[in-house]
Amino acid sequence: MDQPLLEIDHLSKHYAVGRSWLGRGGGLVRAVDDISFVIQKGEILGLVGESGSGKSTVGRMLLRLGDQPTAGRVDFAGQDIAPMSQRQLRPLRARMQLIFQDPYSSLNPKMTVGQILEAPLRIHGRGGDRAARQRKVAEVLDLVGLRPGHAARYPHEFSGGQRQRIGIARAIILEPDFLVADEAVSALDVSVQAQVVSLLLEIRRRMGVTILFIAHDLAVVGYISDRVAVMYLGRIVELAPVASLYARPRHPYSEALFSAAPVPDPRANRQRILLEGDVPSPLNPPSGCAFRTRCAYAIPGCAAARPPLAELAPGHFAACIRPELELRRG
Amino acid sequence: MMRYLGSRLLQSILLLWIVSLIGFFVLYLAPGGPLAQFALTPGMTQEQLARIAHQMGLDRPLPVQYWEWLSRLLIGDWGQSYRDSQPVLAIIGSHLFATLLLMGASTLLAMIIGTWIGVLGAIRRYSIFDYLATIGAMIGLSIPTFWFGLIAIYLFSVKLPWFPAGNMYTVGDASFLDYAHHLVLPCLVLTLVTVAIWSRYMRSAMLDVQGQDFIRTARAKGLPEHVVLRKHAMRNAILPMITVAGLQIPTILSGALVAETVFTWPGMGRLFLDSLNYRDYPVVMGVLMFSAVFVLLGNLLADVLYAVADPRIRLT
Amino acid sequence: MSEATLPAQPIEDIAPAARFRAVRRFVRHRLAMVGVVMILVLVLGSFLGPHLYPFDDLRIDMRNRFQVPFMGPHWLGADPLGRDLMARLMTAGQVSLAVGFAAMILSTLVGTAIGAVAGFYGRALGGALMRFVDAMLCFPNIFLLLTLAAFIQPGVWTITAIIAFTSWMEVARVVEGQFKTLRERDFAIAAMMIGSSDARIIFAEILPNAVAPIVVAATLNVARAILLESYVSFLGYGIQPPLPSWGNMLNSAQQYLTSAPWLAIFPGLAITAAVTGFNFIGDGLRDALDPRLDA
Amino acid sequence: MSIQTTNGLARRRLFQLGGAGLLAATLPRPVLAAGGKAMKGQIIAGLSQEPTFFNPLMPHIEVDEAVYWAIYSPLWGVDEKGDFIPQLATEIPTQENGGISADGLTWTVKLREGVKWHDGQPFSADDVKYTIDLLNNPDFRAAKRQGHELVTKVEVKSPTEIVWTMKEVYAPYAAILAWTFIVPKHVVEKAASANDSTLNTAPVGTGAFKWQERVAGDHITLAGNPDFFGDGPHVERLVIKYIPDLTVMYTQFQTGDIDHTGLQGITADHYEEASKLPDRVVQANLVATIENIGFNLGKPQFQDQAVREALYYAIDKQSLIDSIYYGLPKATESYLPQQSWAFNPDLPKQSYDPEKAKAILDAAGWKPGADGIREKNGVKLSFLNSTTAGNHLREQAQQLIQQNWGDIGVKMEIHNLPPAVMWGDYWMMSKFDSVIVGIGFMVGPDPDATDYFGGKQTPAKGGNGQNTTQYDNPEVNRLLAEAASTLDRAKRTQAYKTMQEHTRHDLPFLPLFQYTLIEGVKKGLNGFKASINVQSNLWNVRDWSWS
Amino acid sequence: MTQPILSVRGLNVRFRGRGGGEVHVVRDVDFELAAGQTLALVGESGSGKSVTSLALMRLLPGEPRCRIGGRVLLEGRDLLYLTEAGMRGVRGNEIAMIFQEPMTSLNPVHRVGEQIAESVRFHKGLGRRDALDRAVELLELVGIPDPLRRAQAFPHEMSGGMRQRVMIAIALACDPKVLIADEPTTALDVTIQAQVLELLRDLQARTGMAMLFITHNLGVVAEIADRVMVMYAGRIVEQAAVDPLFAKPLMPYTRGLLGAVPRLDIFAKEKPPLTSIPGAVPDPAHPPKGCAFNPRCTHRQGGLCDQRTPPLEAAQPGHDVRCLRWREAMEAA
Repeated sequence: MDQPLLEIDHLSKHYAVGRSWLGRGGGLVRAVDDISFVIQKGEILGLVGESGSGKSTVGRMLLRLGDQPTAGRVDFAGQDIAPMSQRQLRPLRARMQLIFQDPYSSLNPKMTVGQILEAPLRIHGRGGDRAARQRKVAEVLDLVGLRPGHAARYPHEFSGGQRQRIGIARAIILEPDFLVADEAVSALDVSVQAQVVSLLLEIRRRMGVTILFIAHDLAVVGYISDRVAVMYLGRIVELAPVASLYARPRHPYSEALFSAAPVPDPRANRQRILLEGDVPSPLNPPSGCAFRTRCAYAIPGCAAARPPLAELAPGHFAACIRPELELRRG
Repeated sequence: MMRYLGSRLLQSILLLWIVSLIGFFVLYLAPGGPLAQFALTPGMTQEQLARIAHQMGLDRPLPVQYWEWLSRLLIGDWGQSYRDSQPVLAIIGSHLFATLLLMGASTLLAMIIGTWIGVLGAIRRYSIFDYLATIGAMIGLSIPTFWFGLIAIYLFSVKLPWFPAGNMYTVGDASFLDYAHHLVLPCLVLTLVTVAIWSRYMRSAMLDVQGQDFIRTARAKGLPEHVVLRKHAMRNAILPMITVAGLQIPTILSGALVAETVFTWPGMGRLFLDSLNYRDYPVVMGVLMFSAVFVLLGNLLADVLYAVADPRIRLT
Repeated sequence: MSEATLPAQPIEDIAPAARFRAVRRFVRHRLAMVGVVMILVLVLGSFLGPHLYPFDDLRIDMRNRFQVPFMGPHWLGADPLGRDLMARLMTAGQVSLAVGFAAMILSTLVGTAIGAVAGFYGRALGGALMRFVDAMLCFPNIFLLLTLAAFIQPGVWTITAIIAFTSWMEVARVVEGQFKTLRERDFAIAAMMIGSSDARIIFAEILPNAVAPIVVAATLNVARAILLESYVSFLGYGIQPPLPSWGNMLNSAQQYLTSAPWLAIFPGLAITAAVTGFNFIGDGLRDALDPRLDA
Repeated sequence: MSIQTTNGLARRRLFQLGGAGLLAATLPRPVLAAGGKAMKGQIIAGLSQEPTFFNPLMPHIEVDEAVYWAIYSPLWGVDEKGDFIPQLATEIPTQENGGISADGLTWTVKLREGVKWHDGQPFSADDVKYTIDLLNNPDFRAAKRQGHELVTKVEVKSPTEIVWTMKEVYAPYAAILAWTFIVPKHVVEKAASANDSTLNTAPVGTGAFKWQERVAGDHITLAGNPDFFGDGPHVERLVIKYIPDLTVMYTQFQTGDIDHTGLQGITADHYEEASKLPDRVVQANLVATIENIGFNLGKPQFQDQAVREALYYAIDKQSLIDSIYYGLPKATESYLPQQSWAFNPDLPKQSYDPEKAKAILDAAGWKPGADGIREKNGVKLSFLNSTTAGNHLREQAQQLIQQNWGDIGVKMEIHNLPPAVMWGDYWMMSKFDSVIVGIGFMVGPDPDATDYFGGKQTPAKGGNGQNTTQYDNPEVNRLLAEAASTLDRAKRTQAYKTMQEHTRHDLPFLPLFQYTLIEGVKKGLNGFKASINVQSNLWNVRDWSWS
Repeated sequence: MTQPILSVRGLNVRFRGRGGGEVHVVRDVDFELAAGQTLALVGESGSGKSVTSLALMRLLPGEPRCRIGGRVLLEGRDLLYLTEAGMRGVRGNEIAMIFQEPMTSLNPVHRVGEQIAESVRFHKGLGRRDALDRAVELLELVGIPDPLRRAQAFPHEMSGGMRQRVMIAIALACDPKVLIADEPTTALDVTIQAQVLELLRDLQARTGMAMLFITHNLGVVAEIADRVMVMYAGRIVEQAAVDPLFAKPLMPYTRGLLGAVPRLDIFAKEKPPLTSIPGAVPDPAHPPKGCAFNPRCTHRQGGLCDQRTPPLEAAQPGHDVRCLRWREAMEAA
């Protein structure tokens, strides 16, 4: 278990915005700004943050969807995939997969479920002949809780939860090492959400796959993950095992996040830390600690330099220059 | 804003360059040539024709001719007509007013009528009016304009001599009423198409806006329906129409050409057709380039106006 | 409102296939059906009519020149050479409809190919292609069409090619737009994630999803091609006599507008009917294939 | 247009844009000009093409000549009967009056005194010399040099006398000069290149009308020249209005918007109706253009005279003229208009006789093949026929002829071309099979047609001319040379008549008919005279007047 | 309970489907709402909760596309019988509404001050100047810093949270008696959601308005509601004060929902399994026979639940439930 599958090293992704076609003007959005972490084989790493925190960008960079990262390395099973071209990546595609947020747009409406699931097998020459491939499809459908007969149907004939299962089936049919679930349950109704979360856990149990689970819902992330990373404005501000983080967050932003999350219990303790204002623009982030402008504990020192991610307890990292703070959860 | 304009202008220049390449090579690679018009002059000889060709520079290699033409264009010299040896820009200039008058009048008319039809159609969606307006617009888009023009001439000029069948004014009169009188038929023909397009766009823009959340908000405020329509729906529906207007310029120009040929209107379309007949390359090229400039500037203007009218847009 | 307008949340064994839904919507579209009937009548009339109709479109019969419609042997009257107008309308219909169809196919193929490449690859290649499209769109299309028609040997094939050359851009734009959005859609990303080749993504994944707007654009292109052919022929640059087309029938009728107006009226009506028919069908298809109505 | 008539005028005045000046200009009132000429009213002439180029020596199109006749003057003109009338010259030089030397090589021309250019500069023999020299200047883009090339030495004896010598006797030269307008030296010289002088766009002449303005695409306004040396002009203003559509032109003639329909005039189908219009005078006048079917004799199908003859017999010429052209043009057998002094009226008349045509072909060995098309020695009687696309009546004629010929087993396919393609190499380098065209074969008012029939005049064979049918008959060549090199009208007439017999027999082209131009003028407008000797019937607009 | 301000009786909403058939999306909804009270309406997508709120405001399309039945009594007046003009006097004045998408719910081309003032001008007859002053006051009230300047801003110049505050300002412009909040925080990030909930609570305390709060988030319900209605397939399936509902849910669906939400206080070591509800929400066009929830229900009893439509019964005072087997559930609890 303690063997890294992915090592992310000083990874950054910057976008130019509002620039004219001559390449002048505009600004630079630091969607992801110099992050480093490791994902262990077989673990589920949760990644939480509010919109604009860069969590989805991280997920896509680890899969190398889109362009090369601006800087940094992504070592996937010993290979740096950051600088590779899409063509070079093609063989590796069998080993890493993505589960999408929107169960409606992630399945090609013009293809049957069978065709959708067979495609990866055909492309990578797996699964033998047609009959064997269809057996494999049936098998996977069964694994995700659908009937083999569903292979002949089109995606629009399924409900959102069922489609998400099909998406998961496509992701796992090649038995990949690494899955990114990008807000995979956010669009689902609560009752269905639990089904999918359970399914993912089940798959991990059976296949030993490594998962990066991206979500904005702390509760769901906490439920599914082994470790959780909290992102704010393109940076990881805290990274810790679930138990440790949920018992005692060490970064004021995590504390605020926990306190803001509504708890479905009317008798719960409701002392909350209300953050003021909005997340600053990633075009022009504050100096030093990006969170200092909204932080209740900010001191002048926070503006000076960007705090590094420091190990404050075993395996518990936080990027805050005030490790002495006694922060509460919820 | 200035940077946006600058960048758009640069882009337009690039486009114009491609336009000039397409136009030039289409013209000059095609068979036939400007000499043919002189070939039938009594007493014309081959030798003489060759000499004329040489003096007009037609015997030089095509890229040389293109370069020559382009480099003059860059300093504002659009060349000279083969036909009347006047500067091309001056010729276009002298035909521009007629075309602008026709286009302007019909566009204005079409916008007023089309907006009205479109808005009404959207408000009373699926009503008889909407249905008739839809069918009417489809037929309007389908009628060959030149034929419609011919029929209009037959009916309103020949059978019932209400309107003149051609020209822009009576020589020696040229009063406002005289212009207006001549304008009626060509304007009618050109407006037919434009109204159809405009009302269809307006209707769908209005329908789009009516499904927007902020309309529901306006209703939830308890505002009277006419305020919701005018202040909230129409204001937002008309915005994209500015762009539509910009994009319609080539269509309207094409329509103007048709109307001008049918009604012998002394505008750019007529000039273009005559120049084509005479193989007056510089003028044909000039009109093509000019209309491209017109189209590009129109689009640019539409975009700028749109940005001015829509607070969401910042030109950068 | 989302709940109010889209109450359906399909569950197993209930939702009918979207394809059939689109077909049903199309069949229920009254205008589209009117269009289909109009086109059927025109196509059958043009291609079968001559076999059933007693007059030949080319036979000159000076005794019956300028015969007024419904007043003699020729149903719709006769032209200055005494040729039967109805027979000529039918032959002309073959030409005009064939040119319209052929130009549509050509322009749709070219437009789709260019639009697909530009939309899928974007950046330098796509940008360059789209600048070319933009440049072509700077010309009012009749200007460009006439320029070409005036210089090129007129004939059925050349006119078809010229019309196609001046009307593929809109298809290209539509397809480029589609590809640009569809390329970013999750299913296309998923296709890339499973290691599909570009060709597979373009043809197997994206193109089938872009078919609806292409079909709509293509239908409207037939209408436009027929209009353009008629206009070019009307100006004398198009299909040349003795081969009749609706446009060149109008061309020769123009001169007799006052003395024999029927020579201009009938071909004009034929063009209007054909174009209206295709526009109706296009409109119906647009409504029927609207993805917002599937869900 | 009904509201534009009399009672509308008062109403319109209220809305007058141009103010008093324009209004005043509109009202017809006699003006007694400085020169003592009584000029009254204006003439609006409609043309279906637009005159755009006003340097008469440079390449231009036919319609431009309408303006030249009003603005410029030649040394002498030619009237409707073909007689020369002195203009800038005081008399026509002939051998009889000593203007031309006995050997026919030296010409002496006396010029009118006191003639002024429109800009007030005096006209003199220098202008004439300048004009002839300019035509021969290799850097000048002259429209044509035919005849002028033979002039070797031009001498100005005095401001009113000029003398030149010719390399050889060339009879048509007087006629050519009747179409050669003299240009002002002082204006053209000012330009850096004679090709770019202001004459091109703002002409200065000695004619009866002065340049006033051109509204491109719409009309040209010319003002009466009070200092004109001749009689006239009788109107204050001549407006030449461009109306590209013949139907519209006719409508405007009907409603009185235009006083004269020029150039392509009124279409044949309107002739009857137009002749009945009140207060309008409509004339159908023959013009010099001969409609004919030309064969490319370089093609194997047409080398056999029997074929050409049979094709001629197979044409139903009279129904073609009667039905398509409303019986207005005149059937002809010659290339010359019947008004020409060299016209031969005694040529055998063609008759429509398809049986005879078949018999001729049978006799000559052209037998119908499997597909019904006649052939001989592997050559099929199947060919293309071309003309400029867009001429409706001719297209109808073409289709009628196609059917006529089809009836005798000859397949003709129609292959029409845009003018710019047709008159390019296709025509000049004899690339066609057959054509149907209307050609004015005369050189100006002279019946010389060497250009079209001279054996050395075929461009495809390196010749310099328009003999694109590649006709080469030694006897015809001899007659043409003979007729051009004598100034004796009687000898010339004889030679040309014989020559017409040859072309009628050889049939390098099938003469169909001589064109008619239907022109209308408003009643009360006097002076209109149709003439085959000029290219525009505005040639004598100086004499036109309102009664 | 005090006299209710809003009282809904037997509300039914039917849409005419494309095929001509009717879709019954809201069925026999009854509830009452008192001043100062917050009633939460909970349900998953497609349960009919938004349609219910729009029906109260009569913002649904008119007949024949949509038919509304029942009574909606605002202080005794039946809103469904008001003329359109009369209803306009109620909307935005006595009942106000805020929506889920603060991005699209504001008109992009008008300044926010103007959009707030518009309502005041229409309902209170204020002049332009006064209305704008009132708008600034309202912006201040909803906690927007620098309200004078912000009144001049366009919606796109504001963040999502700010926009939702503007929406709230618009809603409060005329001091409504009832505020309907339709998923007002769903589109917002959690930290912003907390701010907005805080604001709503605060405003309610100050004005004493009644609030109908529509959401699918049980956490939010727990935070803000006094009473809760759970909606499933167009029907109210359970209704109770917030504490008993969370403590002792009687309807299997409610139980399922509560069990399906992971809780923050779950530690990694001993994660209890999430109780998920199998299947999906039914299509309102084809509701299952009997209890709408029966195909997904773990407690269903064949031959009973798929035959009879259960009535809404009072299990305890103030706690209604729509289940044929609620007694067994009571005993189990």
